[in-house]
Amino acid sequence: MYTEKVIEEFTNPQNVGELADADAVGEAGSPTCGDIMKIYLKVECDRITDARFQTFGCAAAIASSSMATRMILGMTLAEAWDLSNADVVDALGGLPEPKVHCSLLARDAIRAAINDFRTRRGLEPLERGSGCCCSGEGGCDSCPGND
Amino acid sequence: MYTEKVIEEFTNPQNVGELADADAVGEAGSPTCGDIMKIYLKVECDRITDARFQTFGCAAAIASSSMATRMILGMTLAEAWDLSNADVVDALGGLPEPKVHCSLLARDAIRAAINDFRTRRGLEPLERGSGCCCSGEGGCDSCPGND
Amino acid sequence: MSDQDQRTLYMDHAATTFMKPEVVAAMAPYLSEHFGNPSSLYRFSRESKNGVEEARGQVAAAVGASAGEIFFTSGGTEADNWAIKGIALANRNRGNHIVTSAIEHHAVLHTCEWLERQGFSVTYLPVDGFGRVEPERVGEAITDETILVSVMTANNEIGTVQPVAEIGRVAHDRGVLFHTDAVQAIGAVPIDVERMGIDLLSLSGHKFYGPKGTGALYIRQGTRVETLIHGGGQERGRRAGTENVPGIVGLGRAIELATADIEGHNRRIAAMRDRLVRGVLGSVPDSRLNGHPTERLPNNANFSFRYIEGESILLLLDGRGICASTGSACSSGSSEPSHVLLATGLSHEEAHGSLRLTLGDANTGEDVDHVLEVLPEVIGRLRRISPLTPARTRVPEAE
Amino acid sequence: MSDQDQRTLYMDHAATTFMKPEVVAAMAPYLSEHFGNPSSLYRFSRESKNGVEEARGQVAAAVGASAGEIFFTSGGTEADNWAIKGIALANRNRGNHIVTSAIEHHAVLHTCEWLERQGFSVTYLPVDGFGRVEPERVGEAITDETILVSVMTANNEIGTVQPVAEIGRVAHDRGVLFHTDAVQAIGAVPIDVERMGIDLLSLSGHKFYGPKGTGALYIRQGTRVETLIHGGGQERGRRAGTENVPGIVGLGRAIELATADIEGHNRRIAAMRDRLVRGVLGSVPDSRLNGHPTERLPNNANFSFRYIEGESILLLLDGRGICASTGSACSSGSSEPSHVLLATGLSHEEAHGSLRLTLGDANTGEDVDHVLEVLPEVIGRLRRISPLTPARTRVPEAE
Ligand SMILES: Cc1ncc(COP(=O)(O)O)c(C=O)c1O
Ligand SMILES: Cc1ncc(COP(=O)(O)O)c(C=O)c1O
Repeated sequence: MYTEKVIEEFTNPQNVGELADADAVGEAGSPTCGDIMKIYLKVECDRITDARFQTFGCAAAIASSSMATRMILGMTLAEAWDLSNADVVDALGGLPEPKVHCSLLARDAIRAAINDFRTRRGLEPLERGSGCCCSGEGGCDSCPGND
Repeated sequence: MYTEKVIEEFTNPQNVGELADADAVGEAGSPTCGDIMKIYLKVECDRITDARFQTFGCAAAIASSSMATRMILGMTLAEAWDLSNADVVDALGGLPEPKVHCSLLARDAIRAAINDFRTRRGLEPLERGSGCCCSGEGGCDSCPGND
Repeated sequence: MSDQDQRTLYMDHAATTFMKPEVVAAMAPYLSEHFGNPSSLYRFSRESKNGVEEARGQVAAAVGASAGEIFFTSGGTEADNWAIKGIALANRNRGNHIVTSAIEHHAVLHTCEWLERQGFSVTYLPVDGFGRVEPERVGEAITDETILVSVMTANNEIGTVQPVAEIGRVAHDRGVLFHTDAVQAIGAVPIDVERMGIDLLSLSGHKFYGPKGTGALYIRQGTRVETLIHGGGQERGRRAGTENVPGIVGLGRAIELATADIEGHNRRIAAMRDRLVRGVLGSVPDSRLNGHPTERLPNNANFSFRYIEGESILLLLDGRGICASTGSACSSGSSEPSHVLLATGLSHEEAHGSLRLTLGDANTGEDVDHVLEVLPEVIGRLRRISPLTPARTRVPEAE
Repeated sequence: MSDQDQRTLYMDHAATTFMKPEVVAAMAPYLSEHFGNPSSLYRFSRESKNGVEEARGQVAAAVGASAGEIFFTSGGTEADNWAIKGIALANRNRGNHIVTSAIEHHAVLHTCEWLERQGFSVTYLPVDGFGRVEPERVGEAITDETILVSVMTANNEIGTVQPVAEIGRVAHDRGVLFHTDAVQAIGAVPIDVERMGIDLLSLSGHKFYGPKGTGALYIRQGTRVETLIHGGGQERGRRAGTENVPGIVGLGRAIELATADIEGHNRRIAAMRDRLVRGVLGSVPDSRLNGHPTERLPNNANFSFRYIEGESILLLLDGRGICASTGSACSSGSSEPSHVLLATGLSHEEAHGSLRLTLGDANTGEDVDHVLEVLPEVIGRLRRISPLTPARTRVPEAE
């Protein structure tokens, strides 16, 4: 039922593990519904320079965790916030319909991590609908490479 | 579903036809229920000396017609009256349960013929339950061979 | 007239068909190496799942449906039961009336009778002398309470093909769902569920050179049908039970073959059948063809021979190696002969004296010749035994 | 850890089994030359009829019934549906209450839920931590309204064998009919419907090396059961539809083979299974065996591995060629894991982390060795990915 790409990503997941000196940590899901994802980010000047994850869940959950961490590497926090689960599903070449919800896990964990990053800096956590997530450290534009 | 004996008797029925100078004719059944048997008897001194039949019906009806005419040949009318359909079924080596009723046809036609014989002689037709069917012509015992 | 003639000449294809070698070949791998449960997750079971889904596509293509509208069953009977009970039970709040015909298969009739015992009311439409349901009658029978019209595509006994598209139109004009039992029609009548206004359609594998114990129900997308067999999530949650994978694969292949060239097939079969009919009616007095002269299945010849009874015809034919069928009750041990023949207006005697010969893909012109040689003999023989035969019809035994 | 290992190691025999060559051989003639409809009258169809009746005798012998009490169905699911709906609908006037267990197969549970929607009331008995139904509980649940007790002989997920004879006794003491779903038990648990007090019993061919899409229902002589599938007079008028002759023949041969030496078979399979269980529990920390330690099917091993989820175990095993199953909901796309595992008291996390390995006749000691080599690696790998794994259980990757 899974595409070859999902199976490949699941069988050889990238970015597995923890980051001891993470700038942000986010978690989503619950063991009751069968999946939990924990994500660790290194952030420099609003840009994600490293990402690791740990996931308890099915192949779709693990594959989308892996894919999502690969996708956000190098993104600004704003871009990462806007990463939709549809983007992750597309990158995986699709997921079976009853499995699509598993890919929400990654998006939720990333957003939780970004809010953790903001909270650590004394900023308000963002609402779900919100579009921007600059840390405010001198404004997004002041960071190198943000042009 | 039929025994070999039934098929054999049906495929090569004995005593088929009419007797122009029959002493008795009997009929049973109706086309509505799918079978009719007509039987023709020659009777000498209360003994059946010839028997022929015509049957409209299934293999069981035809086979039991043939078998019954074979069985009553040489019988006294009393013996023929007492021929039960179980006797015919036994002689055929059995009939499938839903077909047993077809063998009643022969018994009923034989009894109708015996009553025809009696009526022709001014005797009362016998009731179903009745056991004797002497024609009364000098008593059964007076005929040759009835000892 | 005994068992000398050892060869079996099978002319009872409406009862069941042999399986085509291509069908058996398609099934073979699923009887051995591809045995996985289609519901399983591992790659090994993908062959099974793909086999089932390919067959679903084949069935869909054969009736002009989409694959998502095809549900596999254990045969035509289950499909009929599911369609009719499923619609009735799911639409109880909308009405309790069903319109069907007097000549349906027992899978439909006995299902309807069961529903009557559950409080539904059923109209059994009469047919004309050829066994046709008149579409106007369907319209007249529909009431505000009617939730389903069920009329078969073609009759299994007399082969009469119904004006299904017209009946579908009448039903739809009145907002009523239309089911058709197409068990006998597949491979002979081109089916297009769209064009014919069919909402549910039953079919059965063993009537078109596929496996016994396989069938399918087409359910138009969006039609509410209550489940008949509850359990696991197979067939998208609508028909539970581990799939009969080899059977389904065989069904798919068989329907593909059966519908590849319906016209050519019909032409070939009907030519033989027509010669058979002409030959029989020409050589056997007091015989008639039952069913419709033209609107009939190409392989069906159903005769009535007066003065004699069907089972005995059938068994004498069997003695000569010919396999046929009859609508006489004596074959079933009840006293009522075929409800179909009676519905067309036949007397009991005529109905009892019926014989059905249904041709198939393996029959040849020689088979027809052989039947034409044997059948009049058999009829003559039985007529000589019958008390009903008039003198003019009684042919003396050949020496 | 990729697709290199091409050989398929099948350890999911509770899902379905391959067909034994003897079974395929028994079926073969009925797939080609013996294609007659068993209901037909001519000699040619006698082979079909005899095939069906021989199979009926084989099934009867296997469960201690007489042939007249065996009715063929399209599988275990249909048999379960028929038994439970059939008893309920035929005994409506006597009561409206059914007693079953919380760990039945969905074919039973969803049927019971449907009956609840029709106005019946159902008690779903709890089980103990090993998945056993206590017979006293059955007695307590029976009321004056109870018309049926339905408890499975052995569970398909955790393999727990129920005290069926005791449950039968309790039901009969209270004058209540007893149905058991023996789909998983045939060939492993010796069945005697008399001794065990069973009034109805469901079985399914594809669970004991027979064909998919075949099953049977045993109905004790004299038991009133409403028909589920209406139509022709097949199966003595109680289950309509042209018989799946090759399937039925295969079922008969398969059950004969499966029950010829249950004890020897169980000894051989259980020895492998026990080594598997010991090996897994010994090498994988925080693992447990689900189900009963001794009262279980000889081929069933059901584990829970904490901190990880079943579908991902299953797919990594699949990558190594091993076919297994899980009770995790993620395999079915719902969020509730196996109702059976939850009923035995497992937490959601443990239930999600379950793996079922079910051995079969073709498995060898080497298969067990291979699983014992691969499985701990797979578990370790997933535990390294999981955020729930405690440090003491996290094994570093082997270099
Ligand atoms: C205990 C149990 N009951 C019923 C069934 C249903 O049987 P089938 O798949 O043959 O319909 C199964 C297997 O799927 C089962 O394991
Ligand atoms: C018109 C019709 N409907 C339904 C059926 C039942 O199909 P099956 O025998 O596959 O259950 C048959 C054949 O027996 C049939 O001819």
